[in-house]
Amino acid sequence: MNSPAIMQTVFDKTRIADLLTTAGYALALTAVVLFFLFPIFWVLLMSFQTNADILRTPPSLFFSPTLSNYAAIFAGKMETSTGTQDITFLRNLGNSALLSSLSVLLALALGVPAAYAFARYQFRLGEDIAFTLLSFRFAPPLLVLLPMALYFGQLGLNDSYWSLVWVYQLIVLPLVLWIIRGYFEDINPDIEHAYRLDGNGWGATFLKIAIPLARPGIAAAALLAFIFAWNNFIFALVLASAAKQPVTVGALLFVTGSGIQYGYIAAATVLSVAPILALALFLQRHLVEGLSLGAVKG
Amino acid sequence: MSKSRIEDTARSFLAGNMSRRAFIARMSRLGVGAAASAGVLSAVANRAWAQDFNWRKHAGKTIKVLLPKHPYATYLTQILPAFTELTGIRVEHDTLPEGPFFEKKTSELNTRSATYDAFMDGIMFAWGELLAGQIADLNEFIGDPGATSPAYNWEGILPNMRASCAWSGIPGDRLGGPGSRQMLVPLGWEGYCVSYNREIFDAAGVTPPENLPAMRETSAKIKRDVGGSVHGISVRGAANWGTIHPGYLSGFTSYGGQDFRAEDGKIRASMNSPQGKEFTQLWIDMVRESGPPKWTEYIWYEVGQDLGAGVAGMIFDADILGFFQNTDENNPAAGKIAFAPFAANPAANGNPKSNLWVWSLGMNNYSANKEAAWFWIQYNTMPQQLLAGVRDNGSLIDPVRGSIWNDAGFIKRLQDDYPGYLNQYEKTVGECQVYFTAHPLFAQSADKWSRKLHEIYARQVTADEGLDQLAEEINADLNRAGYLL
Amino acid sequence: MARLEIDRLAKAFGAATVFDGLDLHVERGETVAVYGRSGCGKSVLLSILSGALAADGGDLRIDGKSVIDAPPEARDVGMAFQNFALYPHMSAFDNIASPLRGQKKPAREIADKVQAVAALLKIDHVLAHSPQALSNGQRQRTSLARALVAEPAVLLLDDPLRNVDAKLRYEMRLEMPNLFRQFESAVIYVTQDSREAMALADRIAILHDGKFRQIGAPQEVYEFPCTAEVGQLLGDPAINLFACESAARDGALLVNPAGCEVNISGRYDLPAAGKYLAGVRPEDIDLAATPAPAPSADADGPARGIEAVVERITPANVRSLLVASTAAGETITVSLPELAAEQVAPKSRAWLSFPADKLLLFAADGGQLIRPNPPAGG
Amino acid sequence: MRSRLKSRPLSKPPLRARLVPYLLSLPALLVCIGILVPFATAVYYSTQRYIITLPFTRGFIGFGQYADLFTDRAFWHTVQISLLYTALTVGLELVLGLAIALLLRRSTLINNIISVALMLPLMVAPVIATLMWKLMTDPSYGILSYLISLAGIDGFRWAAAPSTALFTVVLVDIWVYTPFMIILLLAGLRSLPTQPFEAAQLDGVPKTFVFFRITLPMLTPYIITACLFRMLDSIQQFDIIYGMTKGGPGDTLKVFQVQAYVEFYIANNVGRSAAVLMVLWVITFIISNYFIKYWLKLRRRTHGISAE
Repeated sequence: MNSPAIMQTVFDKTRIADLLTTAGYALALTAVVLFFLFPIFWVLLMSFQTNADILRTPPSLFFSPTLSNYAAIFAGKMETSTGTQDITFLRNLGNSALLSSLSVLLALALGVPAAYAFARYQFRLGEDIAFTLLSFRFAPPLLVLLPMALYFGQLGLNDSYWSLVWVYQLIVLPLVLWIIRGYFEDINPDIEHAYRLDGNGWGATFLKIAIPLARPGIAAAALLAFIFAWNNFIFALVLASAAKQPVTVGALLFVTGSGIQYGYIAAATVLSVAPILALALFLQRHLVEGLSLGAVKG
Repeated sequence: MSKSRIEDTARSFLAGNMSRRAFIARMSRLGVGAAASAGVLSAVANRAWAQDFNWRKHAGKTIKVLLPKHPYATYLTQILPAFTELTGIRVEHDTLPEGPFFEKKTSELNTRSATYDAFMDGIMFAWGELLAGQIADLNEFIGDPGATSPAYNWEGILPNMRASCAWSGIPGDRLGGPGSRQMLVPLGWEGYCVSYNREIFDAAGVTPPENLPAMRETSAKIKRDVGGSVHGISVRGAANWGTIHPGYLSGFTSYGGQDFRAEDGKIRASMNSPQGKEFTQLWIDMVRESGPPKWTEYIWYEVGQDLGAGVAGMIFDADILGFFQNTDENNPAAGKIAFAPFAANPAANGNPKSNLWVWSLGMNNYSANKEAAWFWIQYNTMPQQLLAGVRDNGSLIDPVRGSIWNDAGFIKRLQDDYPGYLNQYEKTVGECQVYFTAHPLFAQSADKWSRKLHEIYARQVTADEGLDQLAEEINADLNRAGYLL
Repeated sequence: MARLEIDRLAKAFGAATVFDGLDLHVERGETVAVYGRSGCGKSVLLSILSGALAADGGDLRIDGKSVIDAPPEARDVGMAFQNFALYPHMSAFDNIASPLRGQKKPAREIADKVQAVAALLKIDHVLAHSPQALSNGQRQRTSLARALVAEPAVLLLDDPLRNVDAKLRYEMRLEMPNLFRQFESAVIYVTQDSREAMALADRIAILHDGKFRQIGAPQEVYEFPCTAEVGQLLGDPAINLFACESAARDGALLVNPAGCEVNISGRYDLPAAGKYLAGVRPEDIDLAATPAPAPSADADGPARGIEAVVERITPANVRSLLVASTAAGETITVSLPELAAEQVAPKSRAWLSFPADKLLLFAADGGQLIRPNPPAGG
Repeated sequence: MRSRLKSRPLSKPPLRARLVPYLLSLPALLVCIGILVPFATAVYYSTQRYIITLPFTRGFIGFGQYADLFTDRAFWHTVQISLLYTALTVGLELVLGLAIALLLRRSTLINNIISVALMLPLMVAPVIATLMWKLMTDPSYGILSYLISLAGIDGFRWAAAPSTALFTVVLVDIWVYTPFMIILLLAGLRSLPTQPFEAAQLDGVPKTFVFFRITLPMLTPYIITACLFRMLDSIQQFDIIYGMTKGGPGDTLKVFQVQAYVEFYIANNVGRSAAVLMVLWVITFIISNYFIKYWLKLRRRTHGISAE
């Protein structure tokens, strides 16, 4: 049993010192949890408050919760000083879901075969592709986005989901490629070879052996990629037409457009992070891996 | 028999040959009540246009337009069904909050995208768009009988509005001067006045200020005497062009400031004149003392909401802003807002100089449906439509046609519900014009100007130093573009 | 025409040559053990035979047809991997059935054949289990069953007993030859355990330094390694090698490995005063607690022993290993039955003698075996 | 031997078989080309005078754009604020992240629950997180403004004042990204072999010594990887700053990408925008080369591949 460094006391190991250490430890953890979770908690509370409750000074934890903010968003109508406004936020949510799903599907279609090729065959072009994608994952996105915006405009592609989905590959594909490549590399090559000796070509081997064995990795990579696509802002800001904006851009515009309608903003915020937080909790074991592009496992 | 006489009367009224009063009188003689005559009017209106002009030329086409979140855009979207019914042209629209709207419009045009066929626009932006070849010269449509209905009456639009929307493309040239191209068609305009909350003014015991030093004192007094969450004055302050063009530039001009000096198609920044510096320092001091705490994020939405929510004693911004805040019954300040003309410079004689903003309609030069887009622009600015816009739904104010300012119903509504509005309008309209010097780097220089105001506001520089730096930076930009005088 | 013909096969990784010019023919139903130290290229050879690696030169023929360019699935090769390489997402049944499915056999036939081979290997009761649920031995058998079930022309076994426990290894060593006899495959059995190689193979091929150094029946290779090196390779513990000189005395031909005089008259016809390497297998050395009787001139008399100190005794299976050193500093390994070893105390003195009929002589330079005369009266 | 084997093609000669890897990676290659073309375009634009609203002035000016940037006070402000932002965020996040990871090091139920909960901010889109903080720091109604006024600080204007704007966005960055440090370092800490620590504890080695001489050195690969990763993100930060102030107040927070965005969309100056981004690209390229080196090392360790 090795106790953590924080628990080891350099003082005399008296009871009091131990108690103090434990108390300090608990206090520190409480502060950490408070700092990181309070904003989420507070915005969640706000989303159930009327504007009058929100604007009350001093702020209070006690109020009669209302679903009116959510109701307004789902009804698509919001009351403001310049009259009833349409809220397109639901469409933003739909766009996010659609864009993220399509991006992930495309990334899997493009990335899984490539990841397999890079894992199983060592060839120059493969490493070049893998590292180019990786290095552009860290390049300034606007560098690629702005010329792309010009091209898309000229080609008439600037109002399509597919052009956005294509650009999303910039973040989604390296993730998918490198995580799944790791899973393929972890498969004992003898297993695949055995299957080929059984009379199966590389195609069948890829489909029947490599993919099923890498399935947990593929699933984790896909869901992580979904999260990253959903959370992306700058790509859609530059390239998405109004009708195709995801929640990240939509929420920002919503804030600008709805002024002091804090309740609506809070509800919109909650709606745009809730699916992702749920997914993240579900995926927690794989998060470290996803965030480090497959370099560290949790 | 009687039916055709009713329609004749309506047609005659629509053609502008008859006053509204005479029209209503004639209609009641024909046994048609006021409510029913409105229906007759709109039916006849559509039919009249359909008879005089082939509105169905582009039936079946679909155009797409880009609009900001603004009451004038509400006006446009409300009449879309009637437009489609008349012309058979389907119209899709994207409506964005104002900041994103301008960014979107720029990015669409910059990428030569044909996604939007037409859009709402502002004059100062059209300068760059015209030079870049992004917007069409509308003169070719206005002068084409095949494209423009005889009922359109282009000349009926206020001359300074028409002129403001036209430019030769040479930096420093007068708007509407020789060689002008018609960049846009004006839709509704706004001038800048003081809109104030009478209740707060009464509580603080103040009256509408006459000039900037008085405004500063009044504002400070409100903050001091009323207190709480109430501050004295709200004006725009976000880091973009929108901060410069309303109250700030109006006052700046009133003080004798001039943004650029122009000569032979070249310009040089001149906002760092002594007058400009004096005004700027006073203005920023006022905002810092008794303006909104989040001034650096303020665009007109916040300014309007402060007035409507009763947390700002006054605003110095678009006349129509106070108008709409006064109308919305949900606002704490609804019905308490009054209007006053404002000349910033105590030494100024005569009428206030107000900068002019005209919400206008422009056509994408890359559009594949130009004439259909022109039909939409034209329809929206028909005399009949503009009249209906001010009368019926009330989301269109400050219309651009002189005839409408003679409409008794409109005038009465203004007099009854918007104290001081007509007075400020009459005082302001005389010297209401675009006080920016026309040049294609407008957005960039106004953006820098606003950010420089932030620095002055944060006391990083004084107005004196700041405006000198600003002029230097803008001159560097002009030099790069080859426009520096 | 042999089932499997390896013809001048060559492979190098960059500048490092793995082997160059391997030749081996394996007949129908024959088991050849490829034996060599780890790193000698056994695995590379298997990879080339199974199509996982491309050769640099030479040819491979299976039933007369060249398969050197054929992909793995077109070679009719079955393989049992050292790490079993079972498909973790399939049941034992599906694992075994896989080669038959690869040949698109009807389901009925598949079921029958899998049952049959599973029964033969005594794993028919665990066919429904997944590999994770199998014991190590069952996995090994499943892997073997998968390699055998389709009766491939060539069966490759990559040290299949390496990763199983001693008891199972012993069992399988007995079972496998029977098993292979029931199929008609040409079997290549790769191992680095000399006893396994000798127990299982019809022939042993010694792979060393990129060549097959010797190919022959196990006993033949063991008794008459073609070089001292091969003699050292095959056999555990390794053969004792000593430099020696021949001398003629009293009409007898003597050599003196490790100072121990051995009369080799009759077995060898060699000139006197020649320099040789003498080899004697540890199990062939006689050990006595007392000195041997004085040498007689009788050529058939026992060799004279040499005194040595027993340094240490290590039990190894049913035999024990003794390491002894002579006064001259020679170290000698002796293998004794356990019972005999128990009589010897560490650090005690012992007298060692080398029986002449087991002594091997190799040329001093090059280490080529000098073949003894066939035993008289054979 | 094993890894060498693995790296060889399954079979060589038939051309068809040798084409397999190329065939499989063709789609990914297309994506690469789809990235490289706009990248090359950006490089090209950066050598041009290219203002969209002034098409007639467009032309090649070589390094003129860069020369212009490097003599521009505003650009150096951009460089300075970007570097400052990066140093502050990465530095503070490292210290906090390491401290919290140490707190959570022991794998107890409560620690595990907390470490999962701490991931949540990282999963919130940074721009949405910024909106949440905007709500909380609203000078009139924000809870934080209220709390800070209780502490006796009046008129604290958060992102609205140049003096506190950097503090505010750094705070949001810390909220969002410290969990990244925490979970990476925690994974690192928990993967360390236990023997050295047990031995040190038995020998009664002081814990500061253990931390600086055992824990820290063993954790170094994780720390370096995590820091380089964060530096790459931080120096390009856009979402948080754009979401909070659009680079304001004034030019206070005009970091690289915000500056490039403004040049492109406000000034319509494609050439200058591209040049600003190219400078940023050079910086990130250098960092990412180091990053990839360390990242590969960790990756090999994780996947049990010996460094070849």
